[in-house]
Amino acid sequence: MLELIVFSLLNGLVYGLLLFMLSSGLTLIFSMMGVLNFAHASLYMLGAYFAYSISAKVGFWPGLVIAPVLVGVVGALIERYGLRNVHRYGHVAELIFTFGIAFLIEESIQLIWGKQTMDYREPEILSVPLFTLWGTDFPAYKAFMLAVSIGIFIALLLVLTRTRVGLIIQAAITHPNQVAMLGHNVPLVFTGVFGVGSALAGLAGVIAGPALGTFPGMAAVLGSIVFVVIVVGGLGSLWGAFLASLLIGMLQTFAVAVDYSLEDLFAEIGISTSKTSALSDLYTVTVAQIGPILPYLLLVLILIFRPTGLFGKREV
Amino acid sequence: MSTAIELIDLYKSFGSTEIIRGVNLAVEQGERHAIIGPNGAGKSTLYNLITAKYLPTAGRIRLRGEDVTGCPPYEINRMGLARSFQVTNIFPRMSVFENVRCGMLWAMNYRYSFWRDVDELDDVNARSRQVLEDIGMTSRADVPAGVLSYAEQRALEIGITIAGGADIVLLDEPTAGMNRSETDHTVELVRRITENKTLIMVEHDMSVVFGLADRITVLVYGEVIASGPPNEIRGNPAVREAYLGEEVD
Amino acid sequence: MIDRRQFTRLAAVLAAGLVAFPTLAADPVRIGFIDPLSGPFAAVGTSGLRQAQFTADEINKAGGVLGGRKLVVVGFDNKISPKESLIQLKRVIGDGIQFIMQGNSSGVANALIDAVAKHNEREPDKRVLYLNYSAVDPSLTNEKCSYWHFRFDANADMKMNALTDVIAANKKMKKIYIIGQDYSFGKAVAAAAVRDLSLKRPDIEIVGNELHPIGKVKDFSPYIAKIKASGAQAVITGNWGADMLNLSKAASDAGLEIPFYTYYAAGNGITKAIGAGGVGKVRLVHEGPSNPPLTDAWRNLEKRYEAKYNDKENFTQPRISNTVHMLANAINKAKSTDPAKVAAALEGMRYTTIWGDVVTMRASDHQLQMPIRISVHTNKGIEFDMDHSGYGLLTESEVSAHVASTPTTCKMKRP
Amino acid sequence: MAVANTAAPGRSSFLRRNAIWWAALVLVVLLPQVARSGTAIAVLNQMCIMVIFSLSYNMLLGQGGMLSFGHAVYFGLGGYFAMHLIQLAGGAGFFMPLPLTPIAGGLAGLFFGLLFGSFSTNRAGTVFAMISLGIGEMIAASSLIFVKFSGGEEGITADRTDLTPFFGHRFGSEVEVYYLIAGWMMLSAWLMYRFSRTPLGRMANAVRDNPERAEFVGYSQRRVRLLSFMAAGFFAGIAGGLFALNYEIVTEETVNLVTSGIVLLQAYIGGVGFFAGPIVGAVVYTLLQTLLSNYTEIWAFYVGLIFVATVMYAPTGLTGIIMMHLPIYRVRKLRTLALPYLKVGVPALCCAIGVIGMLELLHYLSVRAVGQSTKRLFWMSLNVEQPTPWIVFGLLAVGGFFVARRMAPALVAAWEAASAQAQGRGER
Repeated sequence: MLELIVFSLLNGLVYGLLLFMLSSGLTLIFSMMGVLNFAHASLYMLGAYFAYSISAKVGFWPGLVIAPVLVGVVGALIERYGLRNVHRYGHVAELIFTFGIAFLIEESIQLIWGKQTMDYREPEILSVPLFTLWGTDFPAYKAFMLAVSIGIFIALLLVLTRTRVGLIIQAAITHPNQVAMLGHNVPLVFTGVFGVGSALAGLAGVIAGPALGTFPGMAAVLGSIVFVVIVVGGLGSLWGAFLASLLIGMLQTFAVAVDYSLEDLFAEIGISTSKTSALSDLYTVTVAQIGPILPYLLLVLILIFRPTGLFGKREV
Repeated sequence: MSTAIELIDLYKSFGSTEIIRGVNLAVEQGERHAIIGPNGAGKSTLYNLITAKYLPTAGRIRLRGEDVTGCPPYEINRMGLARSFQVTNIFPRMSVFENVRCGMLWAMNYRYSFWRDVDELDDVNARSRQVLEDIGMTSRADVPAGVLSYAEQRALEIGITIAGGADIVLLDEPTAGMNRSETDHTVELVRRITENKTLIMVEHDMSVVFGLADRITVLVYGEVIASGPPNEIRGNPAVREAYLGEEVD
Repeated sequence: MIDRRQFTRLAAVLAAGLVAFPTLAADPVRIGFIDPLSGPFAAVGTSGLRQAQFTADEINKAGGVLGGRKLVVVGFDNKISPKESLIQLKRVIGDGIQFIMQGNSSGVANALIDAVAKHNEREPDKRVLYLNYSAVDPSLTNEKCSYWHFRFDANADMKMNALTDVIAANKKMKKIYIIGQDYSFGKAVAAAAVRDLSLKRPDIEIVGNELHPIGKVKDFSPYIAKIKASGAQAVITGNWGADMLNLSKAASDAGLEIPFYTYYAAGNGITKAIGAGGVGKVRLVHEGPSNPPLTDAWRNLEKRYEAKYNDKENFTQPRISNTVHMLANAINKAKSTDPAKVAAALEGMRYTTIWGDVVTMRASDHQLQMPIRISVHTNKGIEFDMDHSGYGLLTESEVSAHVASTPTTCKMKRP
Repeated sequence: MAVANTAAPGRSSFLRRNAIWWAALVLVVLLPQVARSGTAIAVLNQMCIMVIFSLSYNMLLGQGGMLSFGHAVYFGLGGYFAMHLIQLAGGAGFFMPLPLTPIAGGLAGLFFGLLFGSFSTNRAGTVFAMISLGIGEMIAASSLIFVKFSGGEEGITADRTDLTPFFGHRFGSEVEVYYLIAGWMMLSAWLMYRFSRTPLGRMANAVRDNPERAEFVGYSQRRVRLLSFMAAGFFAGIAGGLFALNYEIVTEETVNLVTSGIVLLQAYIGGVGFFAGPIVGAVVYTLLQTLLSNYTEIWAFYVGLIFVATVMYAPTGLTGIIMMHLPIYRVRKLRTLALPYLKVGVPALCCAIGVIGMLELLHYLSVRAVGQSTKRLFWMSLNVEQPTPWIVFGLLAVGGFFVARRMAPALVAAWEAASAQAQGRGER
């Protein structure tokens, strides 16, 4: 039992921190520009594909650096030449635009790389077990993912609290309408934030590609979850995004381990249930089975009972 | 005469800043009442409190004797109170005619009807044409409201406000940003359409105020410093002081 | 709305577009290959399509069917979805194609068998024949059986019977974990495993019986942790495609080195992912021999196929060869491409496979009666490796067609 | 027909409006006589279902200002319920003609519209979009888990011919089903058009334009949105019911995000500002999907390009572009635009051919089998390993782009001149 808990914790942490790498960029972009970037997860996918192509030519490590930069450039271009033009039609049009971009990126990837899963692998040096606990190995690559995510988290924290740009961004988050009055080049800041957010997503893709697979549907797998994270955490709150990422990561990992259903609960307290009823699915499905619904259920509940999210100050 | 609107000990703060500080005010039915005051006196806030856009921090609001504090705007409206906006607030993608028509659908009892064709609602359409006539926009009926000139949009704004036939009308700076002739035109319009109705308006232009109002309330720093007929206000020293020697004429 | 003129113009464009549909061209005999060509199972689907096309080409080189007509296999992407499969089926029928081939996902097969039966009844002059090369849900040749459906692979019960024989022979085996995809096939495998084990070895405890969403789980580590925690000594799984690939990846990452009894743990990258960790541990039940190749004909075919795809591909599904060959034979025997006549010709047909097995299409349920083999993942004694990895499958035991056969409950409605 | 949103009241006469509906009806009746192949009928069926679905979507986006990423929920749940009804009636044999079954779908859509709308329509805009996405994902995931209701991965199926015959029809053939679907399409489209002309429909526009103002004329914005949302759910459910009886299968994909995305795509490409926009969008999308996909594997990429171009350069959609020319057409000045259009159109076409050529070659590089190097494109065999096709397509693309850009100002000028005339005439 203990080993199950420890390994579920570790797996949840890896997954949760990966989510944070995505959601941090998304929440920064949303709080500053009011743009809910539907294409964020697509940029994550793009990162994995770029890294795959680069790693096939020059190896994993250069890809780790080059691919996020490329994705950042793509993101900045999208902001500069796309989003900015659509801005005058309002936030809904922006959202529709980013939806279109997401669609287009997915199709472009299939056009260029085909529809199959790419054989993008971790480097040899990391494809060994790091340590063995109760007979189960913990792969070095997962530890590497953890290290990169934590590194990014710390770097982000330092940039936001210790640098001038960080202070501008913080000001922009709390008072989105007043940054312009501070006399900064707002469009440039926007493009920069969008680019950096995209690069973070790209980096997440680079390190997730070998672990979660590099295939055209990889954006769809995480896309909606990332939205859940930023809403549950509270829009505009990086800490909220961080904690919500971990929460969702743990939730999904631990759910798999729990084989209990409502029926078992009823049995504990002495209520017997009928297997034949049309509604019997409701109480016979196990927690492990409903794992995929949990984040969305959480989202809906949060929106009903606490519209500001767990840590947000602004109502969504 | 009975009271149309009564404000009792009204307070409103935004954060720690108190904007309205204990306002008591009663407006009689059929009265044309103007609220004036220097910039930052809280006129707009008070206006928005009466029309339920903001919720008061403390105090009560009564509409014809009935407590309406905390009611949503649409309920206030259904009780016969209509308001205009300082910043033009129309339905830009709909035609002028549609704008006016939307202003009266509820009042004419069509509510959420989803089976009647609006083009076949003869009473509504006749009345819409009448309102357009009243605000002098018959020729612009089919134009999308978003492309109207500023003055036209202001007029339309008033048209929407009065379309429902509410007998308490609140106007927020109806002549803001207009030149002399446009202002005169608007004053005439307001006078005409508020015949036999209660009017409460917030206005900067003193000529408009003194030309229209039966009673004037002067608001300074969130408090009422004077309230009375134009003559009385004109002579009130406290008012003169508040306006820092500005000529009140 | 748009005005009248625009309506007429629109109508003209519409009509022109619709009339311009390609109508039936009689010359080649076309086979609509409805399988996932995109998404998580694209690798399996496209490799199946290549093998079918390759086989058709071989037949064409030898003179085609009906004295010179060519066989053409046309791919239709169903994205592994039953709904999309039916849409593609409509396209296939609309294009005048008379034969469809499908294999991946019994969920799709359940939809197709039903839709084909309905269609053939409603439009008897446009009938189609459904050749199932790999969807092994037993119900397809039992309670859901159809005259218009032929299965060219051993069903899940037949395969599980063979697998559990091997498991039962290991007296030390006490705890088994079953994991599968959450749809009809995964459920059928689990049910068969539970049933067979309780008959053959009631002392074996099933410590886990788990279904996971099909094609959606990318990281199986949580499941592996659970298997590990359950103390299982072996795993039975029917997973295939990406789900098998990711499961074996996670297992090898976590160092889970217990035996896996599988249906499809080879090829399309899976063999490579299992690698050294699975040597002598991963076993799989299948129809054809991988190593040793048994006949020179089979050896040559493998070599030609691998050469064509630069050693990146293996002929992983020999049953596809049987399917296309038996169809060709049936067309020749019926002297027609009329699905009703071809179906009649297929019933009871005997065929000797390229690797020398003699198989029979049982008329009562249209289930091919065939020998089954259990092979082990290894790097010793391998003539043909898979995924260019040095590892491959070595046949360990063989169950004859007669022994592998299971009775059927099929009560077939015949036209 | 007049533009739904800015239509002049009482101007277009009752008779003329109906004339268009009659014309549409005749067209719908005659189409299967013109296009007889099985594929054509299948395409028409799909098209009609999508028309209803897109129109219902536009009740949200175009008319109510609610951007939904989860409209397929009501489509799919409608499908499930209708399918259960068909199963039930087929099994139990009670009186239930097939043409009535979509109503079950509609009611299901209505009910779930009420259920989910009750908390998701409090706000419009981005918030609404996000909640709709969450609900969409939740229902899609649930439909794989609650197998008793949804059949899981395999979905649920039924035989539509098991039901009570409807005036002797069992709906075995595709053409019979076409007339059933087309009939529902005409009815639904007409009802939705009517809806847009009712007080509630008008107020939905008003709330979209200015929710605050709507509150101050007596309407609760939440209530208006909720009612529109339910109506949209109802018609989406009808479309779902028709889907169920057409394909005789309903699966998770009918409720999932992809379907929700497609309907957004269709409505937007067609033009959300017009009642007819989603109709045009559904027709164009279905044609692209079914015809274009015969010629190219990357058809969805082209759809994506068209969509993004629409968002960026023509937010009024295809219908908007057509409507832009209507006033000019009325003053018979369309001819003055022909030459400028030609001057821009020909180089633009060259550019498009160049771009398409390069994309197709690029795609071919990734999917070709070993040893293959010739791609059939534009009735030519091209060798991707030779530089020539790449250079030619590249030149076409770049050259066409620059020539088109040089010619564009002349077109804009001509267009402005013509529309100025049209306006002058309009004001007189």
